Amino acid sequence: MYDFAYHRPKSVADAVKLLKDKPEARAISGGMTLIPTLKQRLARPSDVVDLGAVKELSGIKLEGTNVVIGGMTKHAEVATSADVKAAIPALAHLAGHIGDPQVRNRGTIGGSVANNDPAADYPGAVVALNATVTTNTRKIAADEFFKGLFETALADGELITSISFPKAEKAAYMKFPNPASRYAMVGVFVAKTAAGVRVAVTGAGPCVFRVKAMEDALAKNFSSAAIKDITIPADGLNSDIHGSAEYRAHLVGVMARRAVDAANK
Amino acid sequence: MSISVAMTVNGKAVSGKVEARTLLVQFLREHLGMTGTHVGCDTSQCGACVVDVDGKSVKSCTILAVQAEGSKVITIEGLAESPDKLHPMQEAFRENHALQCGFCTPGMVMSAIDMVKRHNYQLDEATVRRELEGNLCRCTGYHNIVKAILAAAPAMKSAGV
Amino acid sequence: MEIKGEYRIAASREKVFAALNDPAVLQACIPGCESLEKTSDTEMKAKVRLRIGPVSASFTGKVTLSDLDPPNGYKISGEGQGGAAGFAKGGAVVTLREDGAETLLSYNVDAQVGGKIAQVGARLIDGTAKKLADEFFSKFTTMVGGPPPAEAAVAAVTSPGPAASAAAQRGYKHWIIIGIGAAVLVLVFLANR
Amino acid sequence: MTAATGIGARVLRTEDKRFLTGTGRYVDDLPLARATYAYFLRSPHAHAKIKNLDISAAAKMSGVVNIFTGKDLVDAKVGGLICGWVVKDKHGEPHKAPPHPVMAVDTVRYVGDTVAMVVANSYDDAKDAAEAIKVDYDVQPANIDLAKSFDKGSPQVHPEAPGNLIYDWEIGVKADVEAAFAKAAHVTKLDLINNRLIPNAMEPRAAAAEYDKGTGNYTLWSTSQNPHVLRLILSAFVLGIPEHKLRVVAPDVGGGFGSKIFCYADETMVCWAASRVGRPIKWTAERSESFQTDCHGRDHVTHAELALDKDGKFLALKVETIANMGAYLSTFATAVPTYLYATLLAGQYTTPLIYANVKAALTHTAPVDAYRGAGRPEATFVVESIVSKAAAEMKIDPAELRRKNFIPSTAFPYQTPVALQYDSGNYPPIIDEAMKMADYKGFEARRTEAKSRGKLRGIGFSSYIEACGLAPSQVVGSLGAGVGQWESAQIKFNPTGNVQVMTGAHSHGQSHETTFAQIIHDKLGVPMDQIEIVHGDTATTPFGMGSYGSRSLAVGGSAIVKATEKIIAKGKKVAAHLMEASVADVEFENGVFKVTGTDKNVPLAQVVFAAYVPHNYPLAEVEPGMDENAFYDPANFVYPAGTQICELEIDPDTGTTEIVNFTAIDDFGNIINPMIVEGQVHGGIVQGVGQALLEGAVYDKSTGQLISGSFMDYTMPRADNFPSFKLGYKVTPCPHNPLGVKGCGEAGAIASPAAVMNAIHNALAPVGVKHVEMPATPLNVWQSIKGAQRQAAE
Repeated sequence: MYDFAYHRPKSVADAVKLLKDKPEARAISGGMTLIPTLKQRLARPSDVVDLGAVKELSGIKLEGTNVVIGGMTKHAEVATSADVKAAIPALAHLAGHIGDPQVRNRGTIGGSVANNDPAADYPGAVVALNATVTTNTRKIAADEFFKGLFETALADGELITSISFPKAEKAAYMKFPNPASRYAMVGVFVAKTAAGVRVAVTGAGPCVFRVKAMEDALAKNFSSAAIKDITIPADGLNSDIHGSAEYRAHLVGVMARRAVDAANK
Repeated sequence: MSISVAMTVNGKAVSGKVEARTLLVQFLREHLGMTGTHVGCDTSQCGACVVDVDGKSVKSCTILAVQAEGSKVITIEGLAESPDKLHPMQEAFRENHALQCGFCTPGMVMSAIDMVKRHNYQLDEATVRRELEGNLCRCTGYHNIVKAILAAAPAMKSAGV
Repeated sequence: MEIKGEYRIAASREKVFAALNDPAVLQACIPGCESLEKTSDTEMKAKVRLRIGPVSASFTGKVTLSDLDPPNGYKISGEGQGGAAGFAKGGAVVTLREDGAETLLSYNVDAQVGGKIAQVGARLIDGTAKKLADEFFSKFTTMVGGPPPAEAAVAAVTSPGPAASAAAQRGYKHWIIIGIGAAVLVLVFLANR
Repeated sequence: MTAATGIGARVLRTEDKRFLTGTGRYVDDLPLARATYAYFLRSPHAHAKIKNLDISAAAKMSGVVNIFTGKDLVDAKVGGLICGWVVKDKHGEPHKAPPHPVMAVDTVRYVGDTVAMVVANSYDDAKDAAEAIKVDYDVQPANIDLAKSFDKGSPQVHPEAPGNLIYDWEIGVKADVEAAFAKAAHVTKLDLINNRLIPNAMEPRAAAAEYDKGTGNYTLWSTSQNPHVLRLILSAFVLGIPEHKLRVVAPDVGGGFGSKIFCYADETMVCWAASRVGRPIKWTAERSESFQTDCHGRDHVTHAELALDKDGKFLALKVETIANMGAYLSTFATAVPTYLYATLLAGQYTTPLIYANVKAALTHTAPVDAYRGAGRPEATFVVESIVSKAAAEMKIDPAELRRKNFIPSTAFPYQTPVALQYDSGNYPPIIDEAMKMADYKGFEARRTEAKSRGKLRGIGFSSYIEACGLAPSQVVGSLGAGVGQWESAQIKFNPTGNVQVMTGAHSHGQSHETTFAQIIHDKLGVPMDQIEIVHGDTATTPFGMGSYGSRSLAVGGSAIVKATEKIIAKGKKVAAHLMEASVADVEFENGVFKVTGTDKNVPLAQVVFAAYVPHNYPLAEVEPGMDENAFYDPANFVYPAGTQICELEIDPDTGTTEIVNFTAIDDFGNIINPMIVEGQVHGGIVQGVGQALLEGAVYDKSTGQLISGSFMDYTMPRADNFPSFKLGYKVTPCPHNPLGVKGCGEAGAIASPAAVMNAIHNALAPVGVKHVEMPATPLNVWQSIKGAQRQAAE
């Protein structure tokens, strides 16, 4: 790891100021992606701004029919939160299956969503549940947030302060893990909310995406039978030694059907 | 960048001057000479470095020493009451032959204790196997590790640890 | 990694060829390109700052143009070093064909990535290449041919109709338009600068 | 001895306490005052000429103490690394032996080949400086694809081995085998790949060294499975440091599985540089380096054919294998696909004629050498795969076909057509027990039930044999081994009656400190807590060959028994004197010398005390002291055998395989500590199942980059990949070693790949899949199913 200057601000405002003042600064929340990257010397930030002491970013609360999760909330907290389990059990389930227990004890929802790794789990939930991402400057709708591979609508120095998930009538997340890393090779989040049905796929492409054909079919009939003939073209999907694009396309169908079945249970 | 860092390790206040990039595991091993915590990989997957920070098991190779400022850290060296009185999890590992070369063992034991507590001393085989996702062992085939953790859960409960 | 692709640009062949040889155009189109200097008629040296998610690395290297056959195409090849991150190298045969007032740019890329990025980042290499291609060709097309009519630009040889519908289904039209192959070309570019 | 702690008892491990409390001492844990830290610059290219290597900028960087390159070694006349086993090809010519420089001089030949060593005040300083070293590479085409290594036009790895061929070796008489095939009622043919594996012991390799200017003594701490052999190689062949001036210490070592047998460039450099730097040097591999530079395992391409008569009796077997050596020949590389492989092709069967041809190839990849089982897993995989395939083709139950061809228990010692003479065994009761434990009879019902859930269920057998306990020195010597294969032991009683036992074997997980103590306790009656097993230090232990090839107990344990016999013989003379009896009348039992037929007795501790304080002692006949050495050279290999049955379910929608039942019945001869044996079998099974379902080293075919280069892409077995295993034992004691023991360290890994893959093929046969290569990953299985469906549709 290259050395850097370390900062531990106590407020969002201080953190944002530091990030804006130093163009080569990086924010660290859980550090589950950043620290391994730094260890491999694949990045050389001048400054690291640790959000660990920013108290206002943590916590889970209910606001009307929404679950609002602070950006620095750890995966383990989401997985075990009584409020999340009651309102959106699928979200708790998803959080409980990110990485391993030690990663869940450090990794945060804000960090994961801001990083937008193509194989991350949370983006599936954010898009399928049509969540709203709140930053220090604005609110961003899920569909506007994820822009591409590791790319989001966040501007430089903009921090996720919380994410608001509308309660789902039915929802489930099914993940097919990469056998080695256990990252999502394909993860499908299916949600039926007051606003309609959404099917979001993570892991399969460069960025989370929705499957409109499935959404339309499920809107009419929320059963796995309704989507059994809907296939996803392989073009443009990710391909590596663990899964060809064709295989990933196939798994999207399988995981979507299983997610619908799980949501109906 | 040199920074002062202070924390409690195994009940003892410790402090030192570190570079910002110093990992917690480096602080433990190189600054404090506590070499029980091991490093087995560089991609945060093997779990040989697991320690307890403020009641949560974490990978000490994926947290900066400065991030643990003010924390209470427990390592493998801090578990046994005395050389002759092992923690029930250590005892169960020994009783069930859950270690061979011993390299993954410290992290394995730390993860196992955390697992038992999180599941309120109630575990089944499938849960134990799933919860060991963050710890690799190349010797034991996990069979006896699973047995040991299942045996330790009630022992920890009755020992009140 | 070997990738072929085809791309439609709303400009004449001559104009496209000229743009492909214009360091200013290339520098503007290559994501993160900090400098691109011509060192001879067929050689350039470049510096590119690659930032993909948590990874950030600077590549320096040189690019060589060969088999120049204006306005039919050329071969571009080169290699770039990214320090601890590793290296990238490769070549692309670029062929330009007339199609009315437009130009079909086809490319056949052979790219190689090595070192740390190949060892620990294998899962991301293809995706990264696609992303960079997206950025490169979006800009290149706009600069050389003006903003493309969205659907008309779909022309990756390997992904005709279904790709478009897949893309539409996903609600992510823009990146698929670029086609797979171009990506690596840009990665080579990028790594090389 | 008490049943609770002697031979056969389930004794908890002595070594556990330190490992469980974080007080184990691995190489990286050593506190070395004034230490410097080494970092190795490695080649990022599979094949390149080094046009220029410029260290000038790096040398000026902060904290840098010294930088060494291959040229420094040439100037210092340092020798190359060696391959210690000369294999003669089918014309009697020794194998091609291209040079293996410790650090590259003008050419790099695999990604990870060592280019320069930076020594600095901190590891980070060393790494920073390494980044500033400028290497101008002229990249060359690389030969990565093993199957194409011998093709005309394939890039050449070394000029000394034209055509990339190290040897073209054979065993058996080809014409006789062909004649048998001509008469066969049925011939089963099989093409398979034995996938390349990366050992990944959890402790990465490490080395530290220090040089004492006053005495000229070097001390090298290394993660070695065999410190004496490492010292011998470094002294005699590589560095020229006199053997008595080099001490090699292998302290606690975190797993080896073969990968820590060999003499590597890094530890060689750390040792060599210690005297030049004048301060201690420490180096510990990062996992990324381990992936690239530890010797890999397996990697064969094989075609096999089995000839059977109409009843299913095996008539002949022929096997053609191309074995990957990587870019350089590692320490034992040449022996693995020949003497440790082809000689096992008889398996448990009476196959009368066997011919095997092995061609060893060079490729621009990391060196390949012994990995848990070394050659025997590859042989078992060929034999057990083709037997199951033949059973399926001939519609004979796979257990039945095996039974029909088993060597009968009355036939031992049994001479196979491939050189080995099996000393003992009784195979039918093993498979019977395994089938009972696995409920083979109930399988079809379970398959039907699984089908109703949409799952494809399969069952697979693997009846393995292995030759381990390496080895009779004269046999291996005649086959080209550069060393003897005996083992040593020294039993040193202290005056107070406790005992230190120095063994030449080395434990890196195998539990010698416990099992060897059990032997001492059993033979000499010394309480367990009065026994210390000392290993891993050339300064304190007698010359020994180390631990690999499941040899520690059969050879090292036997040496200990021999030494106990010497102690008892000497003790009897002393006891006779003390009891005023004749030596012939003294017997030794439970730690006490007695005069036969009387109640006169004297405990061993008293005899020991007398030996060190010989005031009342037969000094005229017996030397004082109680310290005996023994060296044991085995009469034959030992031949553990067993049957494993794997039952699994495949989800055809995703290609995912779940092992639902795994049974292993083994014959390891007598068992010293069943708890430890079980642990060895568990670990072995998991490594073998890992090979079958999860693990595979993947090099990019064009660039030679190792793309499965981290735990992100190399699938390590994890706890949730397995069920609990069912184990059992049948015992036929080894007739030629004093403990009657065989070896148990590798058996699990040797047998299990075939058991798993036979189950996979059994499960997939109903959907038309003919062949799946290892590892049977979800992608691989799904593609196989899809391919079969496409073929059926055509």
